[in-house]
Order: sequence, then C-alpha cells, then structure tokens
Amino acid sequence: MLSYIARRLAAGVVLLVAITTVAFLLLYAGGGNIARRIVGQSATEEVVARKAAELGLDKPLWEQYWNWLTGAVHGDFGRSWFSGETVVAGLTSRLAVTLALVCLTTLIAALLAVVLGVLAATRRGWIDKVVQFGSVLGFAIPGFLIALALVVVFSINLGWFRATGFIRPSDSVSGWLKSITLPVIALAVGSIASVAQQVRGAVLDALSRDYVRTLRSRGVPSRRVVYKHVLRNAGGPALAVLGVNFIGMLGGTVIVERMFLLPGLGQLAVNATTQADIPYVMGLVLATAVIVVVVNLVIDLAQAALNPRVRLS
Amino acid sequence: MSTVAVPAVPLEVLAEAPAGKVSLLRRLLRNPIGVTCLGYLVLLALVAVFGRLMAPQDPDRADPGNFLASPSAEHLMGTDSTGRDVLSRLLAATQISVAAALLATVIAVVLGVVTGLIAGYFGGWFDSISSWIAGLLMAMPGFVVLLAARAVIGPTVWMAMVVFGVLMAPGFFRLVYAAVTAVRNELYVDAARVAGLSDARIIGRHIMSVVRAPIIIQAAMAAGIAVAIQAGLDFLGLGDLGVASWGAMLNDGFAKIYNQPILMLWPSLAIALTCIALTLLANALRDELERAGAAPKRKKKAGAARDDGDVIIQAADVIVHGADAHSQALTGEVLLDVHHLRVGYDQPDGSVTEVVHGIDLRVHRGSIHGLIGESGSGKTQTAFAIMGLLPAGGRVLEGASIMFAGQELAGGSEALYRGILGKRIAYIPQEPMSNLDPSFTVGSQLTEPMRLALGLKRAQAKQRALDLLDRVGIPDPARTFAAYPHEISGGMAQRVLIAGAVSLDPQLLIADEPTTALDVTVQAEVLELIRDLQTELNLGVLLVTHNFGVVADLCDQVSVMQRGLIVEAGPVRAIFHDAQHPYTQSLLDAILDDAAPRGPLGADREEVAP
Amino acid sequence: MSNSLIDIKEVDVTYPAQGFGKKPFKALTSVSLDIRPGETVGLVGESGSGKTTLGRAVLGLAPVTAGVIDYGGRDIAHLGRRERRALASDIQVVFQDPYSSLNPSLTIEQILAEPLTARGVAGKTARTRVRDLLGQVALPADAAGRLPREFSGGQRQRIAIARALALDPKLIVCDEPVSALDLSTQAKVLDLFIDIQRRTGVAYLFISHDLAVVRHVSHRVAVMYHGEIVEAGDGDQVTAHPQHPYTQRLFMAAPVPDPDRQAKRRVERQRLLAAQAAAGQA
Amino acid sequence: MIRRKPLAIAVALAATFALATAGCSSSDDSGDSTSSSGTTQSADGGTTTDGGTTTDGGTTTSGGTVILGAIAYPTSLGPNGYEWGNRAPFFQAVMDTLLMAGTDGSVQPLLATAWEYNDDQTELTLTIAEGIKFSDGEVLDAQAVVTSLDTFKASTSPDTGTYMARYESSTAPDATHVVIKLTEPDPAFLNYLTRTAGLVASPASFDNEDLETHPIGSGPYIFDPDASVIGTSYVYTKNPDYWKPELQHYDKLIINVFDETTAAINAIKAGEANVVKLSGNDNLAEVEGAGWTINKNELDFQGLLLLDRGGTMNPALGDVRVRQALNYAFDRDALLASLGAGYGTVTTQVFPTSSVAYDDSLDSYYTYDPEKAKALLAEAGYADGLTLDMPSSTMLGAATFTLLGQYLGDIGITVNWTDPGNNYIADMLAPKFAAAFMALEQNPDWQLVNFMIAPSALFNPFRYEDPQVDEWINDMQYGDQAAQDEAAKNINRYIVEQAWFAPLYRVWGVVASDANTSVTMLPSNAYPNIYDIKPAS
Repeated sequence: MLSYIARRLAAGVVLLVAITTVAFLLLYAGGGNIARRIVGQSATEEVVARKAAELGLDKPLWEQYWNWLTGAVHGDFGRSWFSGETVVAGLTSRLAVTLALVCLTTLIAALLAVVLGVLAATRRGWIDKVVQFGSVLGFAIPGFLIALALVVVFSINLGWFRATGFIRPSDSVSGWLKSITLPVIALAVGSIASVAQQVRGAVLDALSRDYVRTLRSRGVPSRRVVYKHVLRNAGGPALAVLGVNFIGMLGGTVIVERMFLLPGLGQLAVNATTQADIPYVMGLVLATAVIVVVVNLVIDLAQAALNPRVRLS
Repeated sequence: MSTVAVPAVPLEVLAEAPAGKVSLLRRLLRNPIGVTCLGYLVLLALVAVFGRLMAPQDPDRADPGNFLASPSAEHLMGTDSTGRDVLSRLLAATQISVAAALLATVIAVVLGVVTGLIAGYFGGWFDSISSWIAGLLMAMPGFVVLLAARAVIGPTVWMAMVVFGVLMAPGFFRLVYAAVTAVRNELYVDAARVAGLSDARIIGRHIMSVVRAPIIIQAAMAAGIAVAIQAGLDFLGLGDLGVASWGAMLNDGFAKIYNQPILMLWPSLAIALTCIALTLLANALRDELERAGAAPKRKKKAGAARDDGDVIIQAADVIVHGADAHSQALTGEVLLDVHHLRVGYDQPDGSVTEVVHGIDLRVHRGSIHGLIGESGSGKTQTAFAIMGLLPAGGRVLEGASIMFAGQELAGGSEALYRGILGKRIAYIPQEPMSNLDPSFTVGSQLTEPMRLALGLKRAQAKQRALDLLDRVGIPDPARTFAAYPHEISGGMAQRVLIAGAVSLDPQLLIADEPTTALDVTVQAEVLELIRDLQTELNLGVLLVTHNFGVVADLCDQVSVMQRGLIVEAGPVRAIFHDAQHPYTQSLLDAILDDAAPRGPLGADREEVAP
Repeated sequence: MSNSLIDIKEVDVTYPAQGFGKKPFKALTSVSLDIRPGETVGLVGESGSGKTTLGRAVLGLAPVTAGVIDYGGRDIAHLGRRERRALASDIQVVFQDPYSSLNPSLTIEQILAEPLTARGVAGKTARTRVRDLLGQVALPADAAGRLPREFSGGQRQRIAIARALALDPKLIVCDEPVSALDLSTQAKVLDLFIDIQRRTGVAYLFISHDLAVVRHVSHRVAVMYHGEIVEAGDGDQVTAHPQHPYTQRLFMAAPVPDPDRQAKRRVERQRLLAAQAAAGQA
Repeated sequence: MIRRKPLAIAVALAATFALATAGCSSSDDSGDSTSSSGTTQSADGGTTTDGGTTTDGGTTTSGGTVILGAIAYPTSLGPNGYEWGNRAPFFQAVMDTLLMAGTDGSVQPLLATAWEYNDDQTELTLTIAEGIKFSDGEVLDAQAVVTSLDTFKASTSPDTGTYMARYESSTAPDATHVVIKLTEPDPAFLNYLTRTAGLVASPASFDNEDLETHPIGSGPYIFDPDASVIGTSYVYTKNPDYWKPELQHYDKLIINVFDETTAAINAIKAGEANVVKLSGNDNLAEVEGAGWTINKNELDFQGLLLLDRGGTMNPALGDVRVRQALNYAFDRDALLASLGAGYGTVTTQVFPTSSVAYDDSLDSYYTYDPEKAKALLAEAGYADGLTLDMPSSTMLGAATFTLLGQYLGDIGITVNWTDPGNNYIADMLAPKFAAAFMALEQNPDWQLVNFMIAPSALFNPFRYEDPQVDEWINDMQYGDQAAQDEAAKNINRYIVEQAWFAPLYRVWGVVASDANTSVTMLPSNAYPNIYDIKPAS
C-alpha cells in the first residue's frame, strides 16, 4: 500500500517535470515581447530593454529554464512579472478560493447526485426523466448564463447573496457563505445532473446483479440493499466521474470567477497566460498538475477501499 | 469466468456489443428523441453548408446607423452592435462553429482511435508510451494549455480547435483502449485469428465494429463540448472575433447584455440546442445499444427462440402420475401450494408478455420437488414468482394463488414477504460468484441477514456463521468468513450460499440450478450437502434444474415444464420409467449417459441414434 | 506414430507473470497426445485442468514454452503470425460459447465468408460456398443475411461449425461445443459433428467436461487433471472402466439419470472415496 | 415581465428562459427605476459588517468605508510598477506626491509647498513641508525625496522613460529643500511631479523584501497586504497620523478590480461599491437607472495613427491626399454612436479640450465625404484603390475593426488585418504596420508632443520628421509661455491639415458614483484623485 503510494508519487514527479518543461517551452514560444507588455504602451524602448534585463529575459532559454528549475526545487518560484507578488503567496490565496469553490461544488454535487441518481434508478418515472433531462440541460447551458441569471435574481433583485467579491471564512463565515453560494450553485448545476446520470447508470447496473436478488431472498429490505450494497458497488464509477469533474473544474471555474469577481485560480490562469507571466504560469501549471496527481491517487485509493477486487499495483 | 473489475458504464455498452450500423440507424430513426436530434443536426449541417447563401443580407456588412436594432421585418432577429443583420450572421456563423467543432472532434477521434487501437491490440512499448502520453495530456490543465497555445499560434479558431482536439484525444484513446483490450480476448477474435485473418483485417472488421458505436457516442459528446469550449473562449474574449462564429456573436451580445439582451438569445439558442441535440443523440444511441444488447441476453436466460420450430403449446391437460410406494412414504404437510400461476412482463406499449401460463405445483415438507425443463421453459420465473423477486416489470398475474403454509403470497408486497423471505423461504442461486456481493466479505454477507432477521448480536451472528460454514464443509471457516468473494473458489462460494440459505432456519428451500455452474466432482459433493441438510432440517425443497441426473439423485416429485406450462408431473420413478408426454419422452431420449460409447476409430459400426 | 495427423509431444504452456513479483502460471506440463486423420479424440477434465489450454496451444493461441506440436512433419508450436495464418485451412476451431464466438455486428454470410475472402476467394464463389456450408449444418439458406442475435444457441453453434468447415480443415478443435446448449439441442449438434466427420473425414480434438458427451463422440479419450494427462485410451475403456483414481472419481461423480441406479452409484462413490482416502491417493 | 418572474423561471433553469429573464429584468429596469430602491436598500442595508474585502455600504458622511472599482491594477506596488492613469488610486492612497493635480488643471502644492525654476529652466528647487513622517516612522525630508526620485529614475516603471527622460540628478542641500537638475528644459516636469514621478516612499522600504506588495508612504491610508488579494482587491486603512487630515475622508478604502464589465454593472446594481470606473459606456443608462451619478472627462481620442507619413513602408501614406482621404472616409457620428454608445465628441484633432492649442473648429475639419475621399485617392493616383496592412486585436473589440474596414473598403482601400495577439503595441512600435487603430491619452501639450508627434516620440515609430514641426517643438521647449502656446496651436492646426492622424472621436471616461459619494473629476487623469472622492453631504 505505502509502496504503491510512493510509486505513484514518483511517477507523478516525472509527470510534473515533463509538464513543466512542455509548458515552459510553449510559453516562451508564444511569449512575444513580454517586457514590452509588462511596461505598457507608453514606456520607452530603453525601459523595455531594462525590464528584459531585470527579468533575465535576455538570457538563453535553457539558462532561464535551469534557473526556474533550481529555484523551484528549493521552493522559490519567483515573483509575478505583472503584479510583483510572490508566486507562492499568490497561488496560495487563489487556491484557497478555487479549492473552496471546487470542493464545495463537488461535495454538493456528490450528495445531491447520489440521492437523485438513486431515486432515478429505483423509482424511475418522473424523477428519472427530470434527472435525464436536467443532465442534458446542465451540460448544454453555458455557465455564464446560469451565473448571470442567479445574480440578477438572487443578488440584484432579492439581495440575498453577494453579486461580486469574496469574503474569507476567517473574516466572516456568514459573509463567506454569502459570497460563495451563488458561484457554487452556478458551478454545481452543470455537474449535479451529469454525476446523477452516472450514479443512475451505475445503480441500475448494480441493481441488475444477481447478488441483489440473493440478498433480498435472505430478508434484507430492498432499501438497505440499495443504500448499502448497490451504492457501494456503484460508488466506483461515480467516484471516477467526480474525479474527472473535479479536475475539469480547476480551470473551468474561470467564467464563474469572472462573473462573481472571485480571486481564484481560473481568473489568475487567464490573466497570467495571456500576459505570459511565466513565473506565475509555471507555478500554476505545477500546482494544478500536483492537484491532478493527488486527486487521481486519492480516487484510486478510494476505489480500492470501496472495491476489494481493485488491486493496487 | 470473472467479469471482474471492469470499470463500469461505457464498457457496459460495448460488452453488449452493438448490432450492425444500418439497423442501429434504423432503430434510432424509430426513437422519437433520436430522430428529432438527427433532424436538427441535419438541418444544422445544411445551414453550415449553405448558410451564407441563405443569408438574406451580407452577414459582414455593418450599418453603424442602425446598430442594436430590435427584431423587425427587415431584420428578423435585429442587428448587432455594428448594425449587422443578426439572422444573416447566425446563418454564416453556423458554418464556422460547426466546422470548428468538427475539426476538434475529428482530430480527437483520429488521434485517439488510431493510437488506442494499436496500443490496445498489440500492447508492448507503444502501449506503454501512448498510455503515458495520454496520462500526461489528461494531467495537463487543459484550459491553461489552450491559452498558452493561443499565445503561441495566435487567436485563430482553427488552431485552438486543433489543440483542443489533441486534448480530447486521450478520452478516445482510453475508450478504445479499454474496448480493444476487452474485445481482444473475445472468442470471435480468436476465431478470426484461427480463420487466418491478418491483424489489420481483424482490427478493421472485428474490433472496429465493436468500438464504433461507443466512439460515435463519445464523438457526439465531444462535438458538444467543442462547441461549448469554443463559445467559452470567445466569451472570455480569447477567441477569434474576426470571424463570424456563435462564440463571437455571444461575446458581442454579452457586451451589450444590458442594452439589447435579445442579442445573446440567438447564439445561446444555437449553442444550447446543438449541445442538447448532440447529448440527447448520444443518449439515444446509448439507449438503443443497451436495448439491442439486452435482447439477446434475455434470450439467453429466458430462451425465447428455440431450435425446434414454432410449436404452439396449448394449455393442454397435464399428465399427472399417481403416487407410488416411494412417494407415499413421504407424507409431510403441504408447505407450498401454487395454483394457476401466471407470470407476465409489462411491455412499454402497455401489453403484457406472459412467460408462465398457469401452472399448479405442490411442495411437501420433507420432500424435494424437481422442476425440470429446458432454458426458457419458465422454471426460473416460477421460482422468482414464488419468492416475489421477479425482475423489474415482471409480476404475478391475476387469478394465481401461491399458498405458503396457509398464507397467500400471490402479488404480495415487499412488506408481506418481509417475515417470509430468508426466515421461512430460502433461496440457493445458480451462479455462485455473481450472487455474492463482491464488495463485502463473506462473513458480513452471512451475518447481515441473521442480525436483521434474528436480532443476533455481532458475536453471536459470527459464531453462528462460523458453525454454518463448518457445517457446509468449508475446511477453514474463519478464513473463509474473512475472505472476499473473489478470494474463494466457485465450489466454496456455492457452499457459502447454501450456508446463507439455511442460516435462518427456513422451511422451504428454493434451489435454482444449484450445481449447474460447478464441476462434476464438486457437484456431487454439493448435491450430497443439499440432501443431508434437507433431511436434517426436514426441509421442503423446490429444485429447479435441467439435469436429469440431478433430478434422479435428489428428487421425490418431478414436474416437467415446457414453454411456461407443466406438461407432466408425478413421482420421480414414474417420470423416468413411464413418461407419457412426448416432450418428456424426447428429453429422456436425448440423454447420452446410457448411449453406447463410440468405440475406436475404424471399428466402423453404426452409431446409436439418440 | 507415423500415421498421426498431429502429434503433441511433451508440451509445456506457461503464461507470463501478470505484473511484478508474481509467478508465471504453468498451465500445461509435459502433455503428449496424438490425433489420427478422421479421428475424434475426447479430452475430459474439470475447470482449470488445462484442457482448453491444450486446445489453444494447438490453435497457436497459447504460448508453448517447451515441447513440439508436430503437424505434417513440422513443428507448428512456434510459428510466426504469417505462417500461422497459412495453417488456417488445416486447423479450425469451434468454441464453447455460441454467444461470444460470433461477432454480433456481422451477418452470417459475412462471418462465414470471412475465412474464404481472407484466402482470396472471390465474392461470388464465397457466396456459393456459404450457401453450401449452411446446407451442411442444416440451416436455411436465408440465414445468410441475418445477424447472430436472431438465432438460438444451437443454431449459432451450427454457424460456428459451418465457419470451421469453410476451409475444409483436417482438424477441428472443439472446445466444449455443446455444454452451453439444452439437452435436446446438444444431442442434435453432437450428431451433426459425427455426421460431418463421416462425410469429410475431419479429425476432432473434442474438449468437454462431460464424460457422457465425450464418450458419445470420441474414438479415444484422454483425461486431464492439473495440467497433465492422467489417463488416455479407447473411449469405452476410459469412460467405462477408468484406471486412474481421478478418472474413477470423475466417473462416479456424474449422476445417473435413474433414481434407483443413482442411489447405487451414490453408495459406490462413497465407497470409492473412502477407499481412495485410505490409500492416500490424490 | 415583471420582477417576480425571474425567480420562478430561473428556478426552472431553462436556458433560454433564464436568458430572457436576464434580459427582461435589465431592459425593464430603465422603465422600472423603482427597482433601484431595492438596489439602494441592499446598499445601505449593509447588514454585512464583515471585515475583509467586503463592503458595508459606506453610507456615513465621514469615516466608514469607501469601495472603489478599478479596471486595471499595477504590475507592482513598488517603483517598478509605478503607473498613473487608471492605476493612480492604488499609489495615491499610500503615498503622497510632491505636487498635486488640481481639478481645474492647475498644479497645487502637496509635499512640496513651493517650487521655483532657475532662468534657463534646468534647475527646479522644491520646498518640502516639515514634520511629516512615513507610516513606518521614518522622517520624510529632502533626502527621502531625493532617494525616491533616484529610485524611480532607475526603475523599470513604464513612466520612467518619459517622465525622467530629462532628469539628471537631484540634491538635498538641507532638510527642506530639494534641487532637481534637468538636462534640458521640460515644460511638463511639474505635471510629472503630480504623478508617478512625484511619489515619495519611505527610503527604508526600498530595501524591503516585500516592496513589490507592501508600499510604505506618508499617504492618507496604509496598505493592508494581509486583507488584500493582489490583482483583485486592495485594502487600505486610515493613516491615524496623517499630516493633512482634510484630505482623508474615510476610515477604510477598498479598491476592487473589475475584469468584466458585467461584473462591474452587477456590483453597481447590487450596491457593492461606491465609486466605479467604467471600462466602456455601453451601460450608462443602466448605471443611472440604479441611482448613480455619471462623472466624466474626455481624455482619450480614438482613431487611426497614420504612422508611415514618410511612405517608407507604404508609399501611398506618404501622400498627404491619401491621408486626407482616410480622414474623409469615416462617418464619425455613426462610429461614435455605434462603438462609443454615443458618449463622446467626434473630432479630427489630437489635442485635448483642456489645451490652449485646442480649436473646436478642428473637431470637424474633415467631414464624412466618401466621394471626396475617392476623388483625393484618384488624384493621388490610387483610383483603383490600394491595400493597407493594419493590426487588429480582440482586446479592442471586434466591432471596431469591422466598421473601420468597411468604411475604408467603401472608398476603395482594402485592409489586410493581422492579429498580432499579445504583440499589438510591440508590433506597432517595431514598426510593422504603416497605420494602426489606437486609443491614445491626450496629455498636456508638451507631453502630448513628446508622446506622439516629436521625431523621438514613442508613437512616431517611423521617426518621421518635418522641419516646420521641429521648429515649433523647439519653441515649445525653450520659449516663454506665449511662445509655447503659439507653437502648440500651430502644431495642432498643421498636423490636422497634413492629416498625420485620422482621429475619430474623444470618448467619455466615466467614473460612476453612488448617491452617498461625490466625485470630482480631473481633466488630465482617468481616475480622480482619491482626495476628491468624498461622502456626499
């Protein structure tokens, strides 16, 4: 078990090096005149040159990469070229927002999806149709439309929640809830239904298994069979979908972050990448890749825990 | 043997491999949702091809004097922020958006499918490398890659879609890879190999035909995602606003959302409808595939089609043999009295398909009643009906009576059966492996009903379970108790199931082909066990089987079933020695055990006709 | 033997280890068997005995790690893909499961024509041959245009047999070809096998777990146990008067379809088990 | 169609309906201005008195919190990131400038209470106010000013190249006097001292590791790095020891960055800000409908920069008739209405209304006259049209390029648009294009000339020179006030006639303020002085 985790993490490190290298090369290839963009339209050429020298942009590419790599190994990811803050501090504060957003959304999506999916699979009928239809709609409606509708109704007209801005939970829990509720709903709408659809399929599949009948033949009530046996067996596929959704949301929160003015990772990603804020993008790529590796590992471990047949090797 | 650890849904689809393309399309056309979506997509394709020609006005011609106009006779959908006719633009934009989505999808499909086929079929180093690259691509934050790529190659919608196609390719790779590794070992692929087909031909013919449908489904989803991503990029202002596309229109509309909100409606509708159509189409395809896949499966179990023509069986008189000396010796009370049992399945069109057409059956305490018949004769349906455990859609039809120890069970609810299942009627299934929940230990599955039904404490239940495991002849009860189902053999698993069946001291045991899945030597031991338990606990047993040897070994009474009817019933010796019904006779004739051996090659004597 | 069609000599099959730190799995140990032209050799054994592996080794689908499979004077155990393909017209197969051995998305004609067109037989000739094959297995000619799922298990097995016959092979490996079928269907299919053998002189390696079935079709019978052949000989000899303790147990375990004889058999079996246990035989 | 409906429908979550409701509730709001009462309610309801990056209404007449909305944020809060314009409040809150821009366009004292040039205008002596301390306790004296000036000169701030171009050195003869030496006269230098050049930070802070994210000055507010999120939300608290408390109006100042116009409008409607700079004027009606006040100035002109006046890259542009034809090609009123939502003034000159050189007859020197344009082109030998390579950018909005291309197409000029992505400006200045669309700031005269007209000007990448103009530029630099004014007027008229540019219109720069806040705009900066943002009395 431990050696499995160690091996997975080692493979993850190789992956990280590969990803960062690719990202670095891509960024430089597309960076254009970064120094000019940092100092803006009104700066003189001399200032541009000075900026380039300050950032080491005049050095050969391999040297820049080496410098980044040695810094990164020592935990120094440099400072943003466009905002001056250290990449570590900046990412930490953004990650706190985005992870809160994504984790809450995943949690809510998981809970609701399980309930809806199980109901849809066991009751069929209208609730099944609602889940099916909802998953299609949730998939098809652009996220910003949902976000906009939520803002117009709940924040501008009803004033229940905040339309913009993020309040840290350390400052005020109720404020935090007010600032994060609408974004979470906007994000969750898309995934609840699709995960519920997956749960439904997995539950239907598990329900058709022979052991369900055998358990019932021993007098185990069908509700208990569903919630204990079927759900556990359906849990694997559902977890996999949740994992994919989680990873997808890491970058996909950008639209919601923009609409609600949340200082999250997605917004940072768009700004940093379009500006070619290389230290930031590298940090960002690294951070997301680490999260992806960890989430995948956690999902695999959870699946192994749920399903004894999955062998970790 | 093991269908173990197959990762769920998509494989489920391909395991029930699809029928031909033609018939799938035809079936899709009969599906109202499918045909609606297809219709929309065909329309979309037409607009994509001819949109510019259909446009009432020049889609690029701006009119700064008449911008943000509301819909009017001249501009049916109004004008945009530079006064261009929105309808014309929408028609023209369709071309770009559809082409862009197609580009991404085609790239993803080609890349993913080709590599997936090669990696899955041949394995080896290509497998390792491509799997690693797929993992790498999947771990890349896709959005960041898209943005970075945009920075490198500029904001053209085509390059963005190429990159996005590459990013989506691992999805197809994994799908195809999983499908191919699953199909690679299918018997028909072996057969093709033995038939002398080249690898290219096997891939093209046999593997592709299986992965084709899942690919189409995934491609429909992928196209939808590509449409959405393209719109998302444009929405963020990261797209190519120079060309007319839905995303560019959306961007324009969003900027003017407070001035002319209707501007957003048209591209949103186009995007949403297209995504919905693609998703629903994928769903409809999947549904059709599942339906197609389910059909033969049902046949396999219920066996609707037969070799021997279409003989229609009338509810003729049942040939009932009188009691003989042996059966008279068994005079236990009547435990189960089934009268005129009919089982039917509700069909989507409201009709009912009847699979058991009114049978009578009696099981006495302390005796074993064999229900024998070929597949599809309705014997298993009868057993399920008695236990109230018919699959979804199935029910006991009006007029039937299932009296169990004086209680009417026919059509009973789950509540009615609550005190009966397990405690008074127990069940031994056919397939030992699939009847144990793979996720729980043997012990927990044994003790759960005991604790629920008998209210035993954990320790008591465990002790009882260990005793039972010992009783059914499991050498190391403690180890088996702690094991997961996949860790024990089929014979052991069947013993565990028998232990579970008798764990609540039932009066009636319903055993559905309890030894069919077992090896002969194991079968003999399990039959021995059932007989011993039956005598020991004075059980009434309803034994469902197709094997006359098993009947001869265990049964006191026999009912012969054919096509949902009992055609002949009586004491076991009467059936074997004095069969009256032609069907029973034909079955007995087919038994090979008494046929003479063929003898060595060249002996050249007549074979004994069966 | 000089007149054998195929001569399996001391063959081992070992499957490579699945993953690190696991042992390779040895499925066959020093198995020898020969089949003469036009002969049926029955191979009996329980699950895991290696009988299917032996069939697959003959077909080139299992990794032979030692020994020789002599066919027509050369070893066919270690052929390349291309050479193996050339053997297709000599050695064919009928699998157990009539559901998974036919590609569900191809029509019967496509399935049957496949081995033919793979050898370059023209479409028209192939179609005629398909009709002929369907006739040989007693299926109507209109079956050609239909899909496998429209047929019952017995019919599918007939189709599989027709496919095996398409190239006029010398040997057909029959891997439990009737064990998934109903009793009455089983008898008919077995008779078809025998009938075809009489007409074409094809040899069978007939694999089954069912002693009765094997006895019915086989000229000679071999019994497999734990990857080895423990007993071989003429059909009636092996099936009626088994010598090896395992074969004896196997013989006794199969219930006789007669209540009174089976009651006797039961007693005999108990006696045999007790005797074997006393003698310490495996 | 009324206000309850959105709730019901949005709950149903049907795509098109949700959209339609978003539409109804917004478009109806204009006629439904009572809804703004609901909006205000949520503003001064202010029940969330949460700390952190939030608003709680800021309704009090003095003290309380004010929340500003900005459309850009500095690349750094240290000298390398010093920028004015839209980024001014980020710095102005923490640091005082040496001089202060007055709302009437004048230069006012701040840290420097008096200033004086020597005769040849190359030495400027400033008198620094006494007794001021930085928020870290350091004393603000002449030496601190010198350190700040030198640090800025050496920095990579975008402004340093322009503002400090003629700065040679400075000295502190005593604690209250600073002498600045210029290499040559710079008529705009005092202006620079009201902006980034005049920012004075604690000398000790320049050695701090976190200088880029933690500026320390003597300003009315102190930056709170812990409560702030760089790039999104900047939090400042009142400096309790501020030396000029009459400039301090709030206990807390928060600047939120709105990347998305819609988010800004939503914040305005939900009452989550007090003062918001708008990035565009599409939604002014909406903003007013919410009960907010529109404060405006005209600071930028938008139009084509006809950079290759010498015809080195595209010979056609070397011909004044072609350049004039370009000016006659555009229906400026229609463009302003369509692209600028009608909020602005059409113009054909690049000098701002605040300049002495401004001449309102030059706002309509060229009219929309495609026939004349074609005639001029024909006269220049381009009767069959010509081709022009220009950059385009999604950042500047797609509609602009569509319309420009179309007008030019109408007079026979085919535009080849190239999107250089992130390198729009870099490629323009390289120079890679003969002409380009741009929005440029209309600085005070001397700055403006050095920004886009002089041979060395940044936005004169072809280094085009005209002896006549050079002469006037010389007058501006060395002449007296009257000579300077005269030269500026001449330059303005001359380059309009010579069609160095094809300006289209000046757009309103709008800063919206809620009912509780009053704002006075500056004529020369996009963002008002934070001192001029006050509780409405």
